[in-house]
Amino acid sequence: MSIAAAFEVALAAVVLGLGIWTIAVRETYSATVGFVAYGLLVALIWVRLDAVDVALTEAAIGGGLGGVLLLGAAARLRDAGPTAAEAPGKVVRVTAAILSVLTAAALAGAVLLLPDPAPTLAPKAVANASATGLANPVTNVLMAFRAMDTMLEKVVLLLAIIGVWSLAPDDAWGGHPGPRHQADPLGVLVFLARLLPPIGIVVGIYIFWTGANHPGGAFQGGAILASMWLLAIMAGLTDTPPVGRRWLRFILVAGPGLFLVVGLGGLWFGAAFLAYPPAQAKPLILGIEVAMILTIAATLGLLLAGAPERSVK
Amino acid sequence: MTEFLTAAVGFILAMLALGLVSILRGPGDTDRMMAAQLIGTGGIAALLLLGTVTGVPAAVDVALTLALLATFASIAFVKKGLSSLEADGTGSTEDQ
Amino acid sequence: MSLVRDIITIAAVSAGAFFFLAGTVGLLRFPDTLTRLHALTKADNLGLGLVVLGLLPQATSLRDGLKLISIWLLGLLAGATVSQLIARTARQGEPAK
Amino acid sequence: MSGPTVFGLCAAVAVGLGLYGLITNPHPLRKIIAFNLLGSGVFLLFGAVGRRGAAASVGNDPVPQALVITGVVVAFSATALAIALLLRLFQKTGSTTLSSGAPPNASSDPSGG
Repeated sequence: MSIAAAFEVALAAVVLGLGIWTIAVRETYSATVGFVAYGLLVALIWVRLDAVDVALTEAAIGGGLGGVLLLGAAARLRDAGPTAAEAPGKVVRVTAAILSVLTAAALAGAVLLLPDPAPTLAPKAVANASATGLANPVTNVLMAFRAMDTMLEKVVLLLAIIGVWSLAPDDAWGGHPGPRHQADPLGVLVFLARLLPPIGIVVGIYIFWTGANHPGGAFQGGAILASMWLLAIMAGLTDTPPVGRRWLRFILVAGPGLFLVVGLGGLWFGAAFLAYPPAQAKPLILGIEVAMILTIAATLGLLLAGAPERSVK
Repeated sequence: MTEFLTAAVGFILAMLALGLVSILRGPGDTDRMMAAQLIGTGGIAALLLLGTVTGVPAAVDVALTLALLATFASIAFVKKGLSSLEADGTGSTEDQ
Repeated sequence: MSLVRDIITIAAVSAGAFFFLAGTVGLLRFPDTLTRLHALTKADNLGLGLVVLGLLPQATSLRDGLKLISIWLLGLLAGATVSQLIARTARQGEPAK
Repeated sequence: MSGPTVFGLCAAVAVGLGLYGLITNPHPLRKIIAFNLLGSGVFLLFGAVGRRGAAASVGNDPVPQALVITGVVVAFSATALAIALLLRLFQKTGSTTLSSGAPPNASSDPSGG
């Protein structure tokens, strides 16, 4: 076994070890911490698989923001007590184990029996890159060749935030999500929350901008911006905005709205829904992405903040 | 050179795994709060070396993202840990 | 020239790996949270800095080099502040002396 | 054994682990975590398949990559909604149990089995 192969096996073993910890450990808080570590480390596998765009997304959304979301819920549900009454019996456990092993074995068999040579769409994606003027094939697929998926994904984000907000109690309807955080204004946390966001905003915009030609893009940049916003909120430097605000709702629909308008424009003037005119393809895509990074940052931040809890005073 | 760097990243990964075992075992939640911090140093070092080994220059951007998000996760660990401590009746000087 | 660069890389990355080893031994062997925190944030950050130093000669452009250095600075900032916050939480968790 | 195969097998095990946790763990939050683990395994399978499709100086087939990025964002949205529902349930009833038969706060009574 070569040294590279040994390393790959070791990396897979570490990640799987964290996965086992996440499932097997008794305490929910420990499981959540394990899952955050898992999500951040999976980014290493994605880099090894040469899928840097996905590595960025997994590190930002899968590990960072997703983990913090689960962590917040774990901290709040701490005093919920054990739910031993619902624990399944031995028969269910054994059946579940058999089912899981069979599923994993079937997938493993499929991985081992994949056709050779592997089918690929990479040459086509590269050959048609001139249609948009962007050099990153993943951005091309996301924003041009499969733009419909990306637009609907934005709609899913929007539906999720509507769903979360609709869970607000009557007296907090349209109010501020989450608790109001307070911290010592001269403390370490506030110091970090003042120092880090400017750096984070620059990095977020850089990741977004470089996405045209190198790995990166609006999701990854938006996730970084959202985490910086939440950092300022956690340090008590700012409050979550009341969800009834008009400007907030405008930002939330700006991304998918502009995407839809451009798509309908393609139907009206061009060949099909979401067909960009070749001369304006790059400016149009950039325009949509600028609107999208704002929408994504606001939506991800508000999804983490949760349902409104405090009414507007 | 590639062999050396692969061995180095394997070694750092092993150290990271041992550190994670030690941290996740606890005994307390304050130990577990260090997990994101550990990945913010060891994981990033492994990622940077891996990017050089695999020939993926953009791995530096992933490391930059990971550095920011690991810091954010660390802060969230501390804040959520604090809120659960407050629920136990012990307040915090940082939050007063 | 490339030989000199490779020697710098090998020396610095080896030194970095040694400090990661030291940090992990500290995590495994130290008795309480505060000392383990010390091992984690000091030794590992020095290890990261040495790895960054070792990779600088291999960087393909000035921009990549600057990004590498800024990653280390971010790591230092995070280590310095987060260790303070965790230590404070640890002090509240233990009984008063 | 090449890299994509190793990580493909790793992904298969992650799916199995997630499925087991999803079925057997009684705590709803743990079910959500297990579901995310399962999803992450599925994404890794896409990554392994895409890596085998590396061609034309692209290291990983961009179409599965784009699908995975969309999938990660959708999984995050679903997780956020599930957690909001769970927190509201806890706020309303004081327990996280989903079975309507069990009375709230009767957690120490292992009557179900």
